[in-house]
Amino acid sequence: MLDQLARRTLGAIATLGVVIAAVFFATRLSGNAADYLLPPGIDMQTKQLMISQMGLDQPLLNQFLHYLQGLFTGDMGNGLYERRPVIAIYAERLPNTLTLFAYALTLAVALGLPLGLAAALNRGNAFGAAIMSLAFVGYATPNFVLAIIMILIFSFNLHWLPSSGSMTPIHFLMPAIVLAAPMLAEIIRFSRNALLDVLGQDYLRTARAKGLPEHLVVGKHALRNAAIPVVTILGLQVAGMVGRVVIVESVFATKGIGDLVVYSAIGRDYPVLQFGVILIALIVVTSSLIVDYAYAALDPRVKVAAS
Amino acid sequence: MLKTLLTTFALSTMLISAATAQSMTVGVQNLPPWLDPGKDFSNNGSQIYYNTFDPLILKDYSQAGATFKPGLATAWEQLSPTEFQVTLREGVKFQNGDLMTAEDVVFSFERVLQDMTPEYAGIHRQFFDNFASVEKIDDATVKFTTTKPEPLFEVLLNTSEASIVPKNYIAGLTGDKATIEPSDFDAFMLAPVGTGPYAISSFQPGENLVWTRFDGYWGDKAALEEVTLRRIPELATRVTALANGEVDLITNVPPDQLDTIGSNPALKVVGNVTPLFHVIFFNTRNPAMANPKLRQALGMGIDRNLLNEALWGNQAKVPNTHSYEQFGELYDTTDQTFEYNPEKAKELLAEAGYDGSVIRFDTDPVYYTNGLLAAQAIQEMWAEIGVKAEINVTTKWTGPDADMMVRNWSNPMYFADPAGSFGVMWSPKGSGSEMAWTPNEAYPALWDKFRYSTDLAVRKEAYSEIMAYVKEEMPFVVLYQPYESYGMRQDVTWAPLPGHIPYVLDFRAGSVTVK
Amino acid sequence: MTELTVAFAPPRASTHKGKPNLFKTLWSRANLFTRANLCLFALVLIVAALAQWIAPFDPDAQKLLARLKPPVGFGGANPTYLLGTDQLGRDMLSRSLHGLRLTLAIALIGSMISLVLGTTLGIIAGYARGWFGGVIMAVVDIQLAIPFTLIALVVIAVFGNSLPVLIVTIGLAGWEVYARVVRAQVLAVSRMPFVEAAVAAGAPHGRILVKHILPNIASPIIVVWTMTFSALILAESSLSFLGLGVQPPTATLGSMVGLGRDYLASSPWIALVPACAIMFVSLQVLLIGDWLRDALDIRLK
Amino acid sequence: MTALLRIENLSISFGRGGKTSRVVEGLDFTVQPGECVAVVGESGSGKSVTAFSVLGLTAFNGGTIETGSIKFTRRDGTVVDLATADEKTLRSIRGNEIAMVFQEPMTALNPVFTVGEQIAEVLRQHRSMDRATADAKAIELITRVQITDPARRFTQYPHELSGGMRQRIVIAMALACSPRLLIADEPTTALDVTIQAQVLDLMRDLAREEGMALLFITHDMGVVAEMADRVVVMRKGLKVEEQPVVSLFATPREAYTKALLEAVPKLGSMAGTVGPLPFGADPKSAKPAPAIDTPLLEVKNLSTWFPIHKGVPKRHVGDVKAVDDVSFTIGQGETLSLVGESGSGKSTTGRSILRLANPRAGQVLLEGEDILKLDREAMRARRRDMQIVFQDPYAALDPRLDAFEQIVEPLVIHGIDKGSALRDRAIALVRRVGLDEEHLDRYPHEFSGGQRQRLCIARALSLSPKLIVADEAVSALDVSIQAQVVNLLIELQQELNLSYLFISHDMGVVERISHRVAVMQHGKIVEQGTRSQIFEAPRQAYTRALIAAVPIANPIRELKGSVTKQNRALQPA
Repeated sequence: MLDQLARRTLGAIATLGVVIAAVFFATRLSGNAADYLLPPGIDMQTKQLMISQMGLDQPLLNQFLHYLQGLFTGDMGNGLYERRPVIAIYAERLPNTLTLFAYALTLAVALGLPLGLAAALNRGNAFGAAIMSLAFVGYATPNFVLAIIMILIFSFNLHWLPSSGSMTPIHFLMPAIVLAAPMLAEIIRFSRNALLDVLGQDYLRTARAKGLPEHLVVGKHALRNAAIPVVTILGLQVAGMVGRVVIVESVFATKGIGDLVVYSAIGRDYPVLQFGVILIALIVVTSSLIVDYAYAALDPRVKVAAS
Repeated sequence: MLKTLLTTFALSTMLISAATAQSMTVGVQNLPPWLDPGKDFSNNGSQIYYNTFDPLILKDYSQAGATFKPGLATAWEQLSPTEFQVTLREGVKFQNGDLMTAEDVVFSFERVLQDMTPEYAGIHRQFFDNFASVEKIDDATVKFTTTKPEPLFEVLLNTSEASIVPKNYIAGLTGDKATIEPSDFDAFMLAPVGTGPYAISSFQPGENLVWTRFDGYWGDKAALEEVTLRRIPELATRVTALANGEVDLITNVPPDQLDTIGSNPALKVVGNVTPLFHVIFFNTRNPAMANPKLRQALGMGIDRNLLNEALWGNQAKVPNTHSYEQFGELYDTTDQTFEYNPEKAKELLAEAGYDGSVIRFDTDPVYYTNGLLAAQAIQEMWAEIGVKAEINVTTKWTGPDADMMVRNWSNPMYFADPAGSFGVMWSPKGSGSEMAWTPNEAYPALWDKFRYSTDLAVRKEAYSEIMAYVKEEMPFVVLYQPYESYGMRQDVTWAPLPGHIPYVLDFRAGSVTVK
Repeated sequence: MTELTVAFAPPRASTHKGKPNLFKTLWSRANLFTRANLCLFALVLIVAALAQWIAPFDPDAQKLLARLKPPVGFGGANPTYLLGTDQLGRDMLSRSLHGLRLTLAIALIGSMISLVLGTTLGIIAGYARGWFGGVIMAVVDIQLAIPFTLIALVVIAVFGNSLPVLIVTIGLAGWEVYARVVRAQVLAVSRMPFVEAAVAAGAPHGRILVKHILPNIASPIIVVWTMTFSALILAESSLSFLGLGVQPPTATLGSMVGLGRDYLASSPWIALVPACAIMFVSLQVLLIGDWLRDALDIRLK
Repeated sequence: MTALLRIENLSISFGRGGKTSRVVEGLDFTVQPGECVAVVGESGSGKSVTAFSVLGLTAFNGGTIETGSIKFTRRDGTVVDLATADEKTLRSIRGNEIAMVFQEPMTALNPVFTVGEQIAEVLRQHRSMDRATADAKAIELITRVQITDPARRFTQYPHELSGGMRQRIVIAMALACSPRLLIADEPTTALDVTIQAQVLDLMRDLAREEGMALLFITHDMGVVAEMADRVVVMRKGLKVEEQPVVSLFATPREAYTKALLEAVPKLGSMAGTVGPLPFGADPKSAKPAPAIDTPLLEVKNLSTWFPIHKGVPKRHVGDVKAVDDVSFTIGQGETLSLVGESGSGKSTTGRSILRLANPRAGQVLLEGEDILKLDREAMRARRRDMQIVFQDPYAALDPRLDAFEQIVEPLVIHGIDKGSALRDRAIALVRRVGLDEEHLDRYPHEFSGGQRQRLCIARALSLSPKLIVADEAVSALDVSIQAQVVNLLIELQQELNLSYLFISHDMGVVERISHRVAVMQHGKIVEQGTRSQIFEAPRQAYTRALIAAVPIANPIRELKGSVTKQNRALQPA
């Protein structure tokens, strides 16, 4: 099993390697930075000078080697737009995004599991149906619509919550809810189905035949088993969350990396974009590795599937 | 339980509410990624510089016309058509405590005139092309020399690009503390220091900026102890932050949202017609757009008044020609360069032999307020005269592309003279001409006559001639001067001043009060 | 089999003889709610298909002086415009109908692209295995590590922003889900004795794939399809939010919401009408998917 | 004496709304303290449902007790009706006074908790022990069910234990609170025959030591004979008859019971016959295998290894020698049985011969031609001569194809027959395996297990093969169905001169169907010979153990169970 985890880890590193190369060439394919990040109407001469100052007139291979060299020396260059070290830019923003992820993940798990459980145990009645409807609505709403509507309700009309920024934990509440919504829906659906699966298993019959009270049968024997498949989807959820965080951070004006990455992509700020994508890939790959390890820890039977 | 929760929320909301009599928080649509007045003429940057930097010559910004006032220079004198001498104010301190000297003034201009970075070189070409040298006469006197006669010394020394920066501070930022290196300029962009009433005490590029009152300011002390700018790009969020008391003032409120804010008794909207034109311009070098008659037809096909009525609630200003009120004597209201005449447009189209082929209209999705809407409306209007247009929304600056046909753009007033708006774009070396328009051989001479003549009447006449030529050539169409609105709490008294270039957030003494 | 198993899971088999009619079987396993939902969805499809005949106005025709009219029933409404007008005075109802049609078309074609691509690659990875299968699964991992938004940005940047590019981009968004599910299913099915029996009878690979494996993995594919379908509708709206959606004035539900979101506080119908349509349609598809999964009794990993 | 358990007029139904079906109907029987009552019946007889109702778990299974009572005398002498008792009372009885051992030890234990925890849990629940005491007692119980190294086993998870050990753990769990009644629901069906013998042995001894009553649910008459004092025979929810075990076997009253007993393969009943013999046939009618000079199939030194990879990157560190240097021959019209326990390599041998697994060495000569050397096309053509029938008739048929398509698929693949000729051939085939023409249009789910296996046989027959590999082909079937299918196979062989490689762990069936027998252990053939050589004079201890472990369907043997005890030493615990 250790072998398989090690192989998974190597695979993850290989994935990162491919991402590192792919992001470099894909960004260069996507257009010239100078066409996007210089102010409209800048004169041609200045533009040419800027291009050469940004090093974009170098042969692609030289740029790539320089970029690789930077990766190993930890010097990812300066942002073309902000003109300061990319690392510094991300250092300012990463904590906010990670905090947001942590809140959203906690929220989704802390609410999703009990709700999924309740939905499974109330299968077929109105309460169960209400939970599932909630889950489906959370899943079907475009998240920027949800975000703006929440802002209008809780900040604009009710004045309960701050609309934007990342100053205090309370500022993270709405972004975390929006970020968590589809994930919450997924966890509710998944944990419900997992639990329903588990509830039909022989070992629960055994547990009942032992005379265990229902709270132990469900709370101990069923939940632990149902948690295992739920854990496996968390990894994918982190990937989805990274995709959504872009929109959430933009709407709530959270100083995070999602917002930054998208604007750097739109503005073709290569160094920022490159490092951002690598960082995101690192987050996704690491989280799916963590999930694999957690899976191995939770399920004594597991042999981590080599994919 | 719920009650406790609500109390917590309410409490937190109160905590984040920034408005006290001495401080203010502003929600802006965008913040610049770096700050250096000598490099920058962007809309984002324009918001910032005036509070932190001073030019040599100030002016009375409360009126549109030009009434110059002493700034870092207490007096100035045109020695000859090509020489200009200023007397420096004594005892002026930079926000880092350094005393401003003649060396600082010389350096501030030299970094531009000597093209120390590509951007300085750009400013050099667009603003100070005529400047040959700047020299220190004595500790209190600096002399400027130009190649050709310069009628615009005061105007140019009043620009934000001509702000004075501390030489020693910049030199000491990186590397050798005594010499100027390119990295010093990079470092300065993140920790800028000027002589203005507000020091920038915190700056996170593109995200937020904090101004703290500079107690050593030479003039009237700043109106507020502290001003925080926060970037809130999403409109609904920005409006909500205002309504929710998280910020006291917001920028970039589109006309359609005025009611939302205005109907809230705690809030109000203030705005002005800003010295900036939304334009569309044609790539005259693209064979499809080469016929001036086609361009004239397209210009005549746009019902600018209808755009103003529908999209701007009639608050924008539809000018006859490329001219701003701020030009003073040179303000022209008589030339009718642009007009709506669909019948004539159809005739012209026929004459031009337009074959119904598709014209691609490039537009940025968000950069210009109502830009995308206007593009779609123009598309419809052109359909009325029989022109088929297709909208291409792109964040790429397609201006110089060979296959570009039509694109929206803005022509801001960088300084209060036709040379500072029309000139920057459409002079023989202007960026618009460079990209998309090849004027005839007579044009440079005509331009020079306008630009360097010291006789106002000659300049005025020359400008009229230029506009007549533009009407014939139609390389661009001015749509309107947008009405720029700001939302704020009732207890904030602030308004954009007509003497400023667009977007300036002027929080100096007398410009703002917070109850 | 002991009777216990029988008691736990009474055979679902229909008792009628002959070829089981899949639709009939499924319909019989649908409750009233699901049946109503299916009918409604059919109605949505019909309405969308007939958009150009049903819509009262040209969806792109502007009336600049009749902008931002609220839907009928609200103050200031113009009865000509049932659902009001948008920021350029275009009829919301007509735009929504056309938007619905285009949105469904994009999601449909996009999901077909990801279905075909993902299923093909999943089958190759699951059936042929070997290094090529490994490469496919590695690409899946890579795709998972880069958010879709960024992939979309690059694709649209390189190939320009047009409807076909948009559809292909959207199609790229879901293929990896199919690839994963299909591979797992193919691995499971190809180990089933009935496949071995076919091998033992001398069946060539093509026959085994077409006759035995494909029909047996069809159900999970359909269920994944319903799941990605609504995800694609949402993806399209996200792209519109970022300004990467269809080019105006063409309307999709997503672009209507994306461009109308600034009006949520002042003229909420502009964004809410299409937003509700998105929610409604994706909800319907999700519910249909959930029902199909139960009815076809599929466990998806 | 008051009965420990008295079931009266018990009816249980399943299903909801209009579609309820009675699974148990008006059942009466009693269990006296210390007595072992066996409930016997085939699939669908309602015996397991009855067992669950005694634990008060009917509702959890989705059933409803319609009528009747289940009176249980508790330790304190009070009598509770388990059919109507409240959940709290039931919970205090479950695992405490009535415990249960389940059929499937693989799934009866929770995979994510250690076995020790799962035993200790019962003690904590019913005996209010603290954690340390409960753990100590649990280790004691593990020792009690004769598992070596109990302290280590205590910390292991179910998947780390063998099936037999898991079942012992379940028994330990059931014994934890010294219940008065132990219900065992097919506790050994899923186990290898040798393990089955040990587990039965253990249960009987423990019941005797504890003075526990046993309610034993089974379909296996051999097990009944070994375990029961009294037998209740059930069929389709109804009690067919009830008798003490000895008189039931001697004088069954009902025809159903008689048929059931007759279908049970009785080890040793074939002594003196020469060839395979259908169930119920006259022993004299058995025919010896036709003598043929050249064998149909010759397997020479066949080895199939599965590589074990370890490390990063994967290194080949060894092999599982599933089939290791195996040689045998099968003549035309002959049945060679391959016997052994799970994991001995029997199935892999069969699959290797058909090239469903890839042998690494050896030869498989079919009529003298080494099929392992054939290229893809030649192999495809050669497959006509060899077919396979699998164990699980549910998985062996494609659920998406109707019977006709399943049966004719081999014909279509090889381009034999088209159109109506295909149909005619299919009709002939289904008729031959005892089904009707109308069955052709049905889908697998519309067939019973036995019918499906007939379909599989029809499919295998469609190409008129010379050899059929029957891989545990009757193991999953009810005993009466099993007998029918075995009879069909024997008939077909005699009629079509087929050869069988009959893979099975069931010595009773093997004795009936084989001409010759090969015994496999750890991938090797340890002994082979004619049926009588193997069954009447086995040379290897392993073979003897296999034979001895088979429960004898004869209750009047002296010292019940003593036969099996000697075999324990052969198996690692």
